[in-house]
Amino acid sequence: MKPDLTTNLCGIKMSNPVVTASGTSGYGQEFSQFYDLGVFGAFTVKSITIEKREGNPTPRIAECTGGLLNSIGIQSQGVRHFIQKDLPLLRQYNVPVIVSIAGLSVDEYPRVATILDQEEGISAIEVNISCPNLEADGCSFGGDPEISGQIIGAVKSTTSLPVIAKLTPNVTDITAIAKSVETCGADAVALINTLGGMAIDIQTRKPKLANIIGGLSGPVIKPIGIKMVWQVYNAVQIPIIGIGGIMTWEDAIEYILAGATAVGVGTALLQDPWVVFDIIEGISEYLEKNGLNRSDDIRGKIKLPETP
Amino acid sequence: MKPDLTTNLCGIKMSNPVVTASGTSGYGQEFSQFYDLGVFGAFTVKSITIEKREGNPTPRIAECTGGLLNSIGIQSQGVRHFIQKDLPLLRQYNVPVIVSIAGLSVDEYPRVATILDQEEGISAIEVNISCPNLEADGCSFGGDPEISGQIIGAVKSTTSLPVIAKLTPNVTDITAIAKSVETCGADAVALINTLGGMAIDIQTRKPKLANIIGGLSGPVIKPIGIKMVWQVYNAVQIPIIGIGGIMTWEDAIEYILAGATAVGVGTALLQDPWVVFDIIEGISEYLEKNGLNRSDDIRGKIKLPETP
Amino acid sequence: MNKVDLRHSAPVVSNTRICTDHYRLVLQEDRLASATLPGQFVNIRVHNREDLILRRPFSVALVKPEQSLFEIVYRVVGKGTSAMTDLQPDDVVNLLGPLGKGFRIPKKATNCLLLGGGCGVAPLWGVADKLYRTNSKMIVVLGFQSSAMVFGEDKFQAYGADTLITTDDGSYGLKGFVSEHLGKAMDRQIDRAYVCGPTPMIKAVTPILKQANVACEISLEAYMGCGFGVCLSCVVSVRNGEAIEKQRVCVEGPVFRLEDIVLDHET
Amino acid sequence: MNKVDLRHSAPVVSNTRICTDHYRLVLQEDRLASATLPGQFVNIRVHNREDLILRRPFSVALVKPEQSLFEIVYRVVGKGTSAMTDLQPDDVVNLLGPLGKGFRIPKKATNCLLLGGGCGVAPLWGVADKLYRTNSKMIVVLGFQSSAMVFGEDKFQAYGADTLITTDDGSYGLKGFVSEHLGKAMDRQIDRAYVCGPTPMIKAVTPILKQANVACEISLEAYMGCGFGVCLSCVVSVRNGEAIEKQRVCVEGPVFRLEDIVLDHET
Ligand SMILES: Cc1cc2nc3c(=O)[nH]c(=O)nc-3n(C[C@H](O)[C@H](O)[C@H](O)COP(=O)(O)OP(=O)(O)OC[C@H]3O[C@@H](n4cnc5c(N)ncnc54)[C@H](O)[C@@H]3O)c2cc1C
Ligand SMILES: Cc1cc2nc3c(=O)[nH]c(=O)nc-3n(C[C@H](O)[C@H](O)[C@H](O)COP(=O)(O)OP(=O)(O)OC[C@H]3O[C@@H](n4cnc5c(N)ncnc54)[C@H](O)[C@@H]3O)c2cc1C
Ligand SMILES: Cc1cc2nc3c(=O)[nH]c(=O)nc-3n(C[C@H](O)[C@H](O)[C@H](O)COP(=O)(O)O)c2cc1C
Ligand SMILES: Cc1cc2nc3c(=O)[nH]c(=O)nc-3n(C[C@H](O)[C@H](O)[C@H](O)COP(=O)(O)O)c2cc1C
Ligand code: FES
Ligand code: FES
Repeated sequence: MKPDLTTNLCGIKMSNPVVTASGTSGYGQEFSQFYDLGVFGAFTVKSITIEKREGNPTPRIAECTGGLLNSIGIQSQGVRHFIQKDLPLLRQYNVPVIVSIAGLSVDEYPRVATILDQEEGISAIEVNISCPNLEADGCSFGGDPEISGQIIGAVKSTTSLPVIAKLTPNVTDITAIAKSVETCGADAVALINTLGGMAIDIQTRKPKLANIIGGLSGPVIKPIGIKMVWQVYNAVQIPIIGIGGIMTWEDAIEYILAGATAVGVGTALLQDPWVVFDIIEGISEYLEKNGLNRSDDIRGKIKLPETP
Repeated sequence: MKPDLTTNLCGIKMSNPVVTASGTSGYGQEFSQFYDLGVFGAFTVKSITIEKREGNPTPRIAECTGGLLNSIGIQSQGVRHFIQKDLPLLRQYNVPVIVSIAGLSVDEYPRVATILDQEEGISAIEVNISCPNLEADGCSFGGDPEISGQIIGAVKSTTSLPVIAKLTPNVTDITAIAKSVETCGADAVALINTLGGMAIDIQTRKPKLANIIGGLSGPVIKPIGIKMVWQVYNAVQIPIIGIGGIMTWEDAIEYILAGATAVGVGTALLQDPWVVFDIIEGISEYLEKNGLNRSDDIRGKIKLPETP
Repeated sequence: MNKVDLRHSAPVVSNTRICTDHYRLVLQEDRLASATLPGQFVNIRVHNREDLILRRPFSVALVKPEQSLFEIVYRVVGKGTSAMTDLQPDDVVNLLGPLGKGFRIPKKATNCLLLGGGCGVAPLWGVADKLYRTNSKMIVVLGFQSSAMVFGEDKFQAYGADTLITTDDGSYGLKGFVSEHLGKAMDRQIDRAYVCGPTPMIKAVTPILKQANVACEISLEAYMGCGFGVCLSCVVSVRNGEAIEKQRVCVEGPVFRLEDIVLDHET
Repeated sequence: MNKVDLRHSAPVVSNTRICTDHYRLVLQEDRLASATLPGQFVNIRVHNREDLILRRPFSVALVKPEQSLFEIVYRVVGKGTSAMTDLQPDDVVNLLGPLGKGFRIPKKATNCLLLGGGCGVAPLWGVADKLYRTNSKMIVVLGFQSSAMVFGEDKFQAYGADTLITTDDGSYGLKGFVSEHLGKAMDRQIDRAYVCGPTPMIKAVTPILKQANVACEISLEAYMGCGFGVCLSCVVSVRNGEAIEKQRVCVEGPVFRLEDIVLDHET
């Protein structure tokens, strides 16, 4: 019997647990040329700001062993442009749309959320409090449990949509942030965003990114993402979207075992948009082989070593 | 003309900037069978505790793409055993010895340092405040600027030796920690220690490490190390030992460009103890090709992009 | 809606060194050979290696639809291109394509200038191939570092093009940069110009071409995260009417009209 | 002091599949072929791949000092061993060795039991080779999963050993685990026993061997970070007089005396 991949993430009804990670699949236009967006459990758009933003200077991307550094910054056409130009296309597909929002100041977040709340065809709002690239030092709102909670609280008060807090791994204690956003009303958490990183070309002596510092993604960050998902799973009650270095179905299963209800795929989609089919298929086969009907059956179910 | 590789790190006179990273070359006994330890700019021993400690259960090590997870914990024979059995061997070599110390509580650190201060043949004390494996959640003294400063202050007051603070990258703001230990008297900082990470075997559903959580090292952490060294270089006056994913001379140069006075090699020595020769040779050739006499000439000298 | 499948597994037909640091890679793939326009590119996943996260973009140099063949010329500059030199006949290359917008080739005969530098010479083969079929007149000016790096001259000559080679050190053809010897070519009647080469060359020839007031298209390079428009890493500043906006080299380009390009400090 | 150089670049002589999932890799390296004792291991850096950080440890199965050859038998279980199947003659393998302490082989003839399971059978070839030269009597009991996994029987027979094969499913030799058929062998006169195999097998045979009170040495496996003693990742609990202490499989082992081994939940 084929396992049942349907997943309910804080009320979002998804056909499977695999979602796009914000910023790695645009607003759906390009991927919709490749295949039906309905393949995804949910489609998360690139973070949107209240006004149009240019993003960072180029080069904005650099490769490092097993990973990717990016400093795109939030290049956004602004929330109104998104509603007019991008949302209509997304509405055509039978896929829950998660709209990621970003802000330069605490109060920009609820302003964007208020505008989005009016619109049809949005399943949830993901609040990108991590955004490590906006400030040069790589720190962010998301580094402070209180400010994180404040932002989530403010967004919650503007919308009846489920609110997902996207957490940055660049913190001393991820559970403190997760607990704070849970207390302030977050319906789910998504983690991890990119890790602050930097690379220098030793021949030119220039930083490889014009922004000097960027965010690290890809296979290299998986052990860090797995650890944080496991910690957060044990610290809060709300569901988790596990993100960070998922390139294969094996990685997705690892995140589910660590406690994720859904999994977000980022860098892997830049490498190959069609990888989503393999990941979904692989999850299904793994469950089937192990005689399981739903991924819920293994969520967080790692076998802990007996203590001597 | 051959460049001059001699390096002065807070009074430690080193023949070159390449040192061992604590925990990846034991106490010198094994490497001394391979070659003269004098090849290193300094030899940093595995962290030592006041009493004998067993370390964590096995498996203690697991590979992940481009990196290594370890949860050795601090397996140590205790400081007195070190002084009796290991230090005499190290004294035979013409190499500055940096003794790394660790503690389970704040006051264990000065107790170890007091005992070491009596001994001949120690060039500096490195205070491992990071030690991400001792507590299950991966957090550590080193996550708190105040406690970090306290430990360093306490160690300083017991010894006239230079004191190096070894920082953990698992923090929201590495510059806050670096500034705090500088204020409390640290003569240098070493960074980064391992990043908290975890991996799960999806077939057995067991964590790959018996300790569940471990520390990530190797190539994967280099972009994070480079970023933190660059940030700390711009935040404090004391010199930096740059550590994290240095496998080749190119990596070493990248750290020096980011602001490191010396560089620490860890995981690479587990792969190949002889790699130190290639790294030193490569640094020398790079300087020579670029018409430079000393690595100081490029320390922190990255070419920043012009702002538009 | 018809969906596009950009994925291809193309067997290697040959992979040969054509001059210092440059290789010509001939691949077999029917759809790509038929559908790719000059100036479009493919994005190669090198050996499916786990440590090479990004694909590597290469302009298609020439297509031979009848034989289902297409080729690229690559210069060995780093990890990815070094590994590509190992490719053997029958190895299969994982690639996405065709990507981006190519050069516009008029249907009727025109007088054309083709300006190429380094590995940027290769994509002009495809341009010459198309122009040849329209009976256009071609003047080709190619710049290389030195005689050891020169390649492709014969290809253009085979299309009946007037071909001029420059080398930085004068070891072959005229000594100096392409821009220094452009004058001669510009004396003739030229309606359209096609440019592909390194950024310094583009910067140097731009003022001359602007002056001459010919319809000119230029292929730009940029660091690419995806190659199909979603990551926004490849943006350049482009004029759109009065406004200057960020456009993606991988989707809106890599070929842009000379008058639209803003060559600021970033490019 | 004489310094030890453990680094070797050993050309591949052959790399052949010997049964399901198992390969025999013959390498050429004079120092290793001469200096390695049965039970010692080498630590292989697979293809110098950047994503494979750790070396992979393999027991040396047999040495042929006269031809400067030594060989290992490896089972394909993961990334590293899968990649090793690509090794071709004349490829060069980067390895460290000989590492660890091997089996103690008495100078005089004795009655010996050799107990092997899975790829743990191979290192016993080296033991048999040495014992043969002392004119010792050998009884060999080997356990495999099924007939498709059986290998090496002929090797022991060539040394004149009495060889008994068991398979878990009975598809070859006796049905069942090694431990179930050990009784027969134990009826004979046995002075020493050499054991190499998977942990479950070791756990199963240990009580029987303890009972029999023979001098017994067992080769253990552990996850290894370095293979030469510095990382402390490979430790096991070992009796040292009254005390139980952590010892390193890579330096104090991999061969331990039966009476010293503490088979707790960790091993
Ligand atoms: C549209 C386009 C067409 C191109 N056509 C050709 C061609 O026909 N022949 C050719 O030899 N080269 C071409 N290039 C450049 C080519 O992509 C790079 O030289 C190549 O990616 C370098 O890879 P590497 O692994 O050897 O170098 P590395 O430096 O190891 O590469 C690291 C990363 O940087 C990127 N990168 C490095 N250099 C460049 C560059 N100059 N432009 C863009 N990305 C770069 C790579 O994509 C890679 O992800 C083209 C680039 C673009 C954007
Ligand atoms: C002293 C010693 C001798 C050995 N001798 C042999 C031999 O003769 N033949 C043989 O087939 N195998 C032997 N092994 C086991 C062999 O090292 C592993 O099967 C191999 O490393 C697996 O590598 P992989 O990349 O294919 O698997 P992966 O699972 O991808 O390996 C991941 C990591 O785990 C480690 N690892 C995985 N399995 C084991 C294991 N069972 N023991 C130790 N480390 C492991 C590897 O070193 C590697 O770093 C020996 C192990 C030790 C410690
Ligand atoms: C090019 C790029 C752009 C990104 N943009 C965003 C963004 O706009 N908002 C956001 O929340 N995360 C953004 N991310 C982070 C990803 O959503 C994801 O959290 C991270 O890349 C880790 O997942 P991965 O390893 O699968 O890529 C971006 C990542 C990349 C690589
Ligand atoms: C096996 C192992 C053991 C380590 N033990 C210690 C230790 O005892 N004390 C310490 O300060 N750091 C310890 N470290 C951290 C290293 O010193 C170093 O900071 C880290 O590994 C990053 O460098 P690398 O990427 O070059 O390995 C250990 C690292 C490894 C891999
Ligand atoms: S390369 Fe990703 S948008 Fe152009
Ligand atoms: S493997 Fe490193 S100490 Fe044994």
